Amino acid sequence: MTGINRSAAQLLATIVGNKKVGQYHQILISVGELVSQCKPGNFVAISVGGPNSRMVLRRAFAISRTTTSPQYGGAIELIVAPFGSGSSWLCGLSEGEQIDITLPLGTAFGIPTTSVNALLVGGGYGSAPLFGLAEVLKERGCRVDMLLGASTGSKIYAPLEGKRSVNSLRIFTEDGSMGETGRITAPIAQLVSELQIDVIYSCGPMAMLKAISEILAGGDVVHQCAVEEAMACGIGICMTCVLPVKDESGKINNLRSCIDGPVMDGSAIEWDLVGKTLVL
Amino acid sequence: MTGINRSAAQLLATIVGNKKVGQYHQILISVGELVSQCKPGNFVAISVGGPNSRMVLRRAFAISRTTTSPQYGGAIELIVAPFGSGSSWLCGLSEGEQIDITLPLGTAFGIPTTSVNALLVGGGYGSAPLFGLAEVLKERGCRVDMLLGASTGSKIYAPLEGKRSVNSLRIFTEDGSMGETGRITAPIAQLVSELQIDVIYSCGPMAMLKAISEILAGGDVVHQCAVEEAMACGIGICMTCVLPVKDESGKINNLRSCIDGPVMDGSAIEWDLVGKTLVL
Amino acid sequence: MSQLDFSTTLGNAWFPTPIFTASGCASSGKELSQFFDLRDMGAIVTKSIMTKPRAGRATPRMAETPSGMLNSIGLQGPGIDTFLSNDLAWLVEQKARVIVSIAGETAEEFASLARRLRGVAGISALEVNISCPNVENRGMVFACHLESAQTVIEGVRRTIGGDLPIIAKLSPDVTDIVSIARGVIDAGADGLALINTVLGMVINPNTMRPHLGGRTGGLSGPAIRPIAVRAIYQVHEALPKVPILGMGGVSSGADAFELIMAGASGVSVGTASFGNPTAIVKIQNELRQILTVKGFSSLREAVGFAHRPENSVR
Amino acid sequence: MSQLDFSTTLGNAWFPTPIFTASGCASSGKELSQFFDLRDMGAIVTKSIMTKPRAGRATPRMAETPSGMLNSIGLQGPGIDTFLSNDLAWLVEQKARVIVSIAGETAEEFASLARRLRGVAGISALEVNISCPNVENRGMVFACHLESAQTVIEGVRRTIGGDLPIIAKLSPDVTDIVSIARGVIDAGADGLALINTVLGMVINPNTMRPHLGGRTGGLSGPAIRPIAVRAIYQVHEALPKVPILGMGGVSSGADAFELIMAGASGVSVGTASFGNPTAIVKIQNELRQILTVKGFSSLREAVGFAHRPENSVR
Ligand SMILES: Cc1cc2nc3c(=O)[nH]c(=O)nc-3n(C[C@H](O)[C@H](O)[C@H](O)COP(=O)(O)OP(=O)(O)OC[C@H]3O[C@@H](n4cnc5c(N)ncnc54)[C@H](O)[C@@H]3O)c2cc1C
Ligand SMILES: Cc1cc2nc3c(=O)[nH]c(=O)nc-3n(C[C@H](O)[C@H](O)[C@H](O)COP(=O)(O)OP(=O)(O)OC[C@H]3O[C@@H](n4cnc5c(N)ncnc54)[C@H](O)[C@@H]3O)c2cc1C
Ligand SMILES: Cc1cc2nc3c(=O)[nH]c(=O)nc-3n(C[C@H](O)[C@H](O)[C@H](O)COP(=O)(O)O)c2cc1C
Ligand SMILES: Cc1cc2nc3c(=O)[nH]c(=O)nc-3n(C[C@H](O)[C@H](O)[C@H](O)COP(=O)(O)O)c2cc1C
Ligand code: FES
Ligand code: FES
Repeated sequence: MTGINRSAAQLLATIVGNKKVGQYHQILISVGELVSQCKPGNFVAISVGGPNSRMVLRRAFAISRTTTSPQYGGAIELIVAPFGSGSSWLCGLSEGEQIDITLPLGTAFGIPTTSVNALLVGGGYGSAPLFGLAEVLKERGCRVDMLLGASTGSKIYAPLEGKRSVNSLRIFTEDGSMGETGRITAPIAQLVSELQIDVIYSCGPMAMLKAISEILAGGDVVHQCAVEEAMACGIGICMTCVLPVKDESGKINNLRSCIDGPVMDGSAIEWDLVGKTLVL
Repeated sequence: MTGINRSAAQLLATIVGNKKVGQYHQILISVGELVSQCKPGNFVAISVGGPNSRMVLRRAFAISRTTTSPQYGGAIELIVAPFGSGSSWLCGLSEGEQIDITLPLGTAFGIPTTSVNALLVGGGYGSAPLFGLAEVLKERGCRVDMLLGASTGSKIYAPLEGKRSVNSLRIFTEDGSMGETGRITAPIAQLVSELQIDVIYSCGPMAMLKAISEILAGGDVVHQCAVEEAMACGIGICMTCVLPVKDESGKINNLRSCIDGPVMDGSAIEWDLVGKTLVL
Repeated sequence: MSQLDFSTTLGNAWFPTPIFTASGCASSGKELSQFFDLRDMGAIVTKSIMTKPRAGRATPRMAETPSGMLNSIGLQGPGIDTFLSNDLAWLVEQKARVIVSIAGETAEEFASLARRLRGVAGISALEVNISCPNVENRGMVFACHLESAQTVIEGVRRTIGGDLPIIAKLSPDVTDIVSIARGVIDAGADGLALINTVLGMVINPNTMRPHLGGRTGGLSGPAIRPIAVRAIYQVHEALPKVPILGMGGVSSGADAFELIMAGASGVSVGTASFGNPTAIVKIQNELRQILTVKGFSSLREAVGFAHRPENSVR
Repeated sequence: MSQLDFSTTLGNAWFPTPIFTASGCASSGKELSQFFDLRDMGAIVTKSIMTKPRAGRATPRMAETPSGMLNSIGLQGPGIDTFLSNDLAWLVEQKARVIVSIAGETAEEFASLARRLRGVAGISALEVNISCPNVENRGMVFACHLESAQTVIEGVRRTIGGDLPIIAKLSPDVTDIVSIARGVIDAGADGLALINTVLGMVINPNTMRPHLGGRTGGLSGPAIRPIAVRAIYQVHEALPKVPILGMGGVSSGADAFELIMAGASGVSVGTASFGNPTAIVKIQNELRQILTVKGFSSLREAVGFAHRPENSVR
């Protein structure tokens, strides 16, 4: 258990970019020196709706990547789907506007110390943090293959520059409007053996993460997945975001996905118990 | 009793101007043909805070004047003090933004059919509707004198062009930072007799309206005052905005100041009963 | 959209749509008729009427609160005589459907009001607002005590006879709303109106005293919607056959749909009309749209849907 | 600013500032210590601790509502043993002041928890969260029934002896909160915590079923502030000498000031910390500022100020 977010800080940050990409908004936020603390997998919690907002809770967004530029210093990028009232408000902000953010939060993807074969699997905007991760893995000499999936093409997030850092990229859409037709989980079993995958990094809807875990069950492949449970606080004080996780002794506990996650060991999550009452 | 606002309509209107004047904002709103229905004394009710607002009630603002221009057609002008959350939000809007408004609401200042001597008394932003009224009275051949007062100079609203339509204008501030030092009510008794005033039109804080009524008590001068009670609906359906008003038979009733006002006969209002429980 | 049966019933009263005004939030209808045709909605629920004219509480009577408001009107109204000759007559002339809300200071006043309304043409139902103080019992709210609530409803039932549906309006400010609901149904109510406002207070930072003339006031608006949904759900679970007129913070079709799924057969809109005079029309259109998109063929199928077992089909 | 006496007391416990965390809204303090020094506030009120480790309710455990939220955590926690050895030990090490909140399924569990805490160093007061279900009485919430509320407090009082202040935390979901308040004071409580969350429900428009795993949940946040102010005002009016730890929707210094004028000697901040991890610091600074500007020389003078006659001077 992490316990606390050691490097987390709260700040008023300025939007320095907001661009529509397919059905998403690519939002760039200037955060100064804090970029150096942000690792792939970490997320940021943003206060939404402005001073008269009836929305009392922050919204969590994965940090897609970090950049530094002479103009605005360190910045983080988010890929936001304008879904409900909070995310739509965020997508409606213009350059120069300020937002109250807390970052970096939660666990990060574990980076292997040796060069391994990694498969990155992203569903919808879940692909966002994977490109930054891919770069880090590449630097460590890993082979990096990537699968992206979504219901339809406009929900695939795959920036051109991101493709450079992967050895292969396959895209699946359920309606066939982009890439191959079908579910992203279909090719995984075969790829794992063909490419001799050591570790899968995944990010996307819970159903996708669960399906991957089931495919890998019993095998040796490590599964690091970034989960997305509804979070009221994002910093570990409310206990709303829990998931049933098995510890080394086999005991199942409800762990907070905001602070013991979002990156968790997929094989330790008791997927069938998610949404069920746990008896200790 | 008016019963209903016969010409009222609800519309999405566009801000076509927002200028800071002293401590106020002069806000121009395009409302098309409806300008022809707006009379001095009427007000507008505005939905505030945007789609995620925790403010569920509209805010009322006196229509300061109406204009028509080839650019934006008919428009109304408001003089808004950025006081609390609703008015500050409104003052923060930019040209081109849209707001949900209902107008024209409430009673208007009664215009005499013959030429009379009128004294217009405005406290703070209460002066706003008086300049438009002055023009109308002037057209009717009335003599129009004006008194404006506020705690301090930056709270006096007195546009240059407005001064043209009055015979005299005296300004009082309590701190002496503009015009004469003192309360606006001080010179009224003397002016009434000197200028042979037939009617006083007043708009401003309730305490000022009450003081004027007391000065005029027992005399012949008609007192048309625009009251400002807290209003939840502005259209007569909630009964929050009532004032104790005596009818011709001498019976006192709680009348809705949004629909039987805001312009009321100052001599009919039972000022001492305002805020008291009325027993029928 | 043409296939959806949008009608509803409360007891033996039929309404073409399930959206109503909330008592005290539409005066007697005239003022709203400037903004839409009153016949286009379910019915006007009138402000609660008492025997004599009443001036109500001292001002200030309202305070805005986060996503809500407090009111302390104190049942200002013209009294039953003027109400019948002016307000109701006008509504009937407009061919609007009308639910008359009544309030009394004693159980006897309720019964005598019912007597005055018995046989008056143009009334679809009676809403009995028992969420008001009982002057004979230390000012305790009728709806907060089983016995006084039952006494009122029994008196009204006895007086009014069997035809006009009686809808008892309950207060959420009780330990066990289900027992009060069951009690008033046993006493003769045909349906329930849930919920009246929640007792609240705001202290004015300038005067440093309670802001409202009446000190406490009733909290309404979106802030209380989760409380309304819970109350409706609890009561519908215990009394699935009793029609419920739901209310509390409804300002969109989705909100109305939520109360309907919890168990409401009709939905009253109160505070939302203050913020938007055409809220009722908007809510009605949105609700029709939602039911259609979800594949319901009638409003009735959606009533209490949230109580069905997980795997049940529509 | 230097002249203001900002300290407060709850029973015989003294605190340098009147701002506290709210139980269940700060875990055990460690997570917030990343954002500010825990010693800078009144005290940490821990999440309600039970005898055994508890996994809590099924997810989803939260739903955002207008100006509020529903939660249904179900008292997940490590149990008293781990709490004492890990959480409390860490807090004591940090020199943070601590109010321990306890919860039980039976009156006996409350008493046995009190026994475990008796004599433990570093605890300023005990908050007894009786707003939880009594498994021995059909799951009825202790705080909703006078007798069961009293039984719990009596048991704790008897066990704990005379030193540690006992603060009974009440539920607003009752017909008459004053009678419950009076009852638990008679049973031995030194102070009251008002209010716990209001029972509510949200129905998910997609599943068309109650959204929360626990079906109903507790409503908190600014939406309920008027209810909290009313409850505190009513109880302080009836029991002016009983210290009240107020809470419910406080997110600014002005909000805290409102609860204090209503009668609270201290103010807990819950939901606001979810939206803003430094809310407590902000509220504390704003409150200090307000009291100073209003000319109070001590917090104590402001407690219950709204009850004074109109013309009374400070
Ligand atoms: C760790 C984490 C990372 C995330 N990363 C991204 C991202 O990179 N891009 C992105 O667009 N969104 C992301 N989300 C989802 C995001 O936080 C919001 O939940 C989503 O934008 C919907 O919020 P809303 O205000 O628009 O919708 P509303 O319907 O108004 O939300 C109401 C409440 O429900 C919660 N909620 C609704 N949907 C979800 C969901 N799918 N998951 C969790 N909570 C939900 C919200 O947080 C909010 O509290 C992430 C969530 C988590 C927990
Ligand atoms: C008929 C009428 C005409 C008005 N004309 C103007 C005008 O021309 N210019 C202008 O700046 N303001 C005017 N006001 C006051 C305006 O409606 C708002 O009340 C004021 O701007 C404060 O609102 P807020 O949201 O900023 O403050 P908040 O403190 O957030 O308001 C909270 C609530 O209290 C009510 N309230 C607060 N102060 C007053 C007040 N003084 N009078 C009535 N209700 C109040 C608000 O309407 C709101 O419901 C008028 C009010 C009325 C009733
Ligand atoms: C200003 C106002 C006046 C009200 N008057 C009455 C009334 O006379 N009788 C009644 O039964 N309910 C009255 N109510 C309660 C409403 O009918 C309704 O139950 C409550 O406001 C919740 O619905 P809402 O949130 O949609 O407003 C009143 C509410 C408000 C806001
Ligand atoms: C997520 C959450 C968990 C809570 N857990 C507890 C608890 O364990 N014990 C308790 O007495 N109150 C608990 N409460 C209630 C709060 O302590 C507080 O009384 C209530 O939330 C009102 O304050 P607020 O509006 O500032 O949050 C909880 C509230 C929330 C939102
Ligand atoms: S979101 Fe609050 S503990 Fe995880
Ligand atoms: S403001 Fe609603 S009746 Fe006047």
